Amino acid sequence: MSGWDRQQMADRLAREFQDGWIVNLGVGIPTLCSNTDIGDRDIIYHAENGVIGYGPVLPPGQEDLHLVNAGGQNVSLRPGAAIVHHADSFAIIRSGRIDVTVMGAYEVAANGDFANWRIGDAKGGGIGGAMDLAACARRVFIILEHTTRTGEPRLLRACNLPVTTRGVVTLVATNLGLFAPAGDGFAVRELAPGVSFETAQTATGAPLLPG
Amino acid sequence: MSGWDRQQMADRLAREFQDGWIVNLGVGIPTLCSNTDIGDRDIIYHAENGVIGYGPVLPPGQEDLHLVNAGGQNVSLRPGAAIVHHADSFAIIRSGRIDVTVMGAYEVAANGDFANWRIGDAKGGGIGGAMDLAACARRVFIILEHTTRTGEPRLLRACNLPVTTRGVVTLVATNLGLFAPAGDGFAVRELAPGVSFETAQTATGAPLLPG
Amino acid sequence: MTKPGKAFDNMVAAVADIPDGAVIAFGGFAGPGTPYNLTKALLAQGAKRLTCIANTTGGAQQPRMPDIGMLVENGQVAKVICAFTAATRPTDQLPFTPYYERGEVEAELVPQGTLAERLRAAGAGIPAFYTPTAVGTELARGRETRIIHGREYLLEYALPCDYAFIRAWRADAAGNLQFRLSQRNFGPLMAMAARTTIVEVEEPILPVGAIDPDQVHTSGIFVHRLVPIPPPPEGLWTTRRQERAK
Amino acid sequence: MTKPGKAFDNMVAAVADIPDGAVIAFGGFAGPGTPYNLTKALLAQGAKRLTCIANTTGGAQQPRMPDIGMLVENGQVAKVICAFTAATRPTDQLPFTPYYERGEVEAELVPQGTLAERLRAAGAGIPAFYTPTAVGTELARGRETRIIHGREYLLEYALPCDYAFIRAWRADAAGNLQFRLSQRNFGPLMAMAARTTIVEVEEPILPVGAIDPDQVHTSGIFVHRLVPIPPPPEGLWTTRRQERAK
Repeated sequence: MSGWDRQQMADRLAREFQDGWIVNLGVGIPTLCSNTDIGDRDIIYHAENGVIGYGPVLPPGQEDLHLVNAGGQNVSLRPGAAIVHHADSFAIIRSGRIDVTVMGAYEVAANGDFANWRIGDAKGGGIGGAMDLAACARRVFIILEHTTRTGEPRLLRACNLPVTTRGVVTLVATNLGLFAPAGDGFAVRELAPGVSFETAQTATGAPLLPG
Repeated sequence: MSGWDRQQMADRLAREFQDGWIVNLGVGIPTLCSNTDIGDRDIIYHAENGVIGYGPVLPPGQEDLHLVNAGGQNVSLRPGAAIVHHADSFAIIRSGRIDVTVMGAYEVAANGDFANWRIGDAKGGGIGGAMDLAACARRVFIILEHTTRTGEPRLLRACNLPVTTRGVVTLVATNLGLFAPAGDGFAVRELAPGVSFETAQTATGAPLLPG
Repeated sequence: MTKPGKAFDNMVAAVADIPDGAVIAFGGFAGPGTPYNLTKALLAQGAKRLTCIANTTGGAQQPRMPDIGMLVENGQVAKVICAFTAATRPTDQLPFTPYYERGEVEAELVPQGTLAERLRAAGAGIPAFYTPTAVGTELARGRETRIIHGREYLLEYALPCDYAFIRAWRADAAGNLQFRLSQRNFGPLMAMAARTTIVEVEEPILPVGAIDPDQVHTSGIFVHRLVPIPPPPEGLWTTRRQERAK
Repeated sequence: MTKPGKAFDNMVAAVADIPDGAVIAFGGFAGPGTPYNLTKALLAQGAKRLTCIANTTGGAQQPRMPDIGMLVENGQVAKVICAFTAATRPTDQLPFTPYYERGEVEAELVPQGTLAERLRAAGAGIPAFYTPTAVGTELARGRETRIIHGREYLLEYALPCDYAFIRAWRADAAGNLQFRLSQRNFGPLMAMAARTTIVEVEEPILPVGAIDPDQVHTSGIFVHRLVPIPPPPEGLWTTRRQERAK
């Protein structure tokens, strides 16, 4: 199947970041956004662990072992970076200063709900900073593979798994394209090269609306 | 009248500070405690404005104009000093880490109440950090002149002015001596040189109990 | 950078857009950290019906420096929120006090630690919290308290503001700040609590990245406008005491 | 000084008195700031029925480093309070998870920002606060919420602990700490929240006063025991990744 690879999904979402935004990148595919060339836009990447103003992941041998992003990757710092502790980092988050948080998810619903902290039959979960970010950031973007390994859709009418936060997702990048939750379905903002509307609709658990 | 002068009152209270204590000194006579020679005791002086580990007031010309204690005096720093902002400074206070707070007051009562933020007929007041300190420090010591300028007692059965905090004062230094609130009266811990029990009793608005 | 940065040429420009009715926090504690120059510019700018948040309204000592008391005298203030609305010595009087007693200005008296924590809460997305301070006093009369683990606490609300006026030692062009010694006091908290933070800076503005990331006291995320303080006599220098010496 | 200082010779001595039932916070986020050496000493020391507070129970990646998961495997843990009690990828499994699923260990799952703020509150004498995080989710079910200015918030309580195990870059003998880069994470907060803070330090302990007071990240007021980390192989160095390279 054609479509976008992981870095291309990240690149496509990163194109949406506006000049001057403060952007939080979650574990997994979202962290790839900081590798994207953002041209002359001023973007500040913020990580939950108090790193303000980081840049691309560094190659082996060039890492500073005291410095990781939210995904545990050894990143670089951009000029003007600052370090704060976890409470100050989440002060930035809860006070609404994050322009967009980009996260992975298990499921996204057409009403903007998403689920990324607990799989159905597990006793525990992995929340991390996702609930703080999703409840307080100005925008929530999600990056995820369009379907599960067994081909089940992840873009749904309603989440089956316990939600992380309700009604907050405004943009979703998958390997098949860029979609916006629109209440009863997902508006198709863009399809990845080689992906037809019908292919995307078949892989989606909610109506797709021509964008 | 004989008795202690302001520095002697401060010196006498400073003798009570135990090795290892963290001590907060309020505006006025209490700030004189940091001028007292404390020998080989490790005492950390903490000021509300986030100065941890200050020392004596510096003479004119030697001040650092960026550094003041709670009374606005230009003090010195001792080795091992640290600076924090106001919220962290009051975190130290509210979390019970101040071993003793030494304050001035208008009135102290035999039951441990004290008043130092509003005079009777004023519309406003000056609370500063006194309520935070008095509610949260492990001990509250008071330094004040034994009587008002017109000779009225300041050590009373009950406060006439609005209280700052109830039932917290355990030791009071005045120009006449050292006294401990004891419920119905004040226990005399020590009288200043040349001060008789009768003189002190006459100047006090509650029974004095021989120490 | 070709983009507009955070640096402003002068105090007048930095406060020009402040509207009537704005809520402004003023940093400083007994001199260090006090934004004398921004306050002076606001006196000239003339915005009215302001709510002013600070440790004190100022003016207990001479010579006067630009302070909230002067804004009151200038008819610019509707309300103050402070830890001191009267002097601590009965023999002193704050310039603010007679205006308050005549009912021309409102005042909310807040314990200093509660004031700091309410500002921090506003900057941390915490709408309310409980504190042991002021329980059982006149300030708690009629207010909501709660017993937690056997002790009584008072409910306090966050204190957000439209603007913070603060003073820092050094800044880089990205707005990262360093304070020197007790200059720090309320500065970082007011920067967190404000929608727009305006900083008068003692040293020339440094290039982006000149401050070690581990030694930034306030991140540029919280800082919007930087104004270098001109040398005396145009700019007002470190403290009242130094001014007095002139 | 002739008095006993805060410096301890070795990790074993620094954790020797930890009793059964202690509540211990463990610093660290994805490597930096993780007190591997103190945790290793606690594994040998053997205290039981511990409550362990941390971002995660650890062990999602190989090679294993000393972590809370190992304390669980060693039968030392009654309860964990963490932002991760399961791995984020369904295909991974934390060593902790089967113990939890069999009911041998309790767990309290807390959003990461709430965890940080609850620790900070404990260290700041704030017994409880409101937060927007987790409102409307399974974690808020049956819990107290409150509408403030039209938005719903969840009541959260302070999280005090008996001990904090943290890791710092530098310390002076008075206990003033500096962290390097993202090593800071939970360290300052856990030091505030704990009655006894134990720090493994990467650089040799500095003389009192060697750290600029403006550049202290955690005041010695919050720090009780300092232990220099010995060089490898006895001491464990900076991160899992460096360890892997050996």
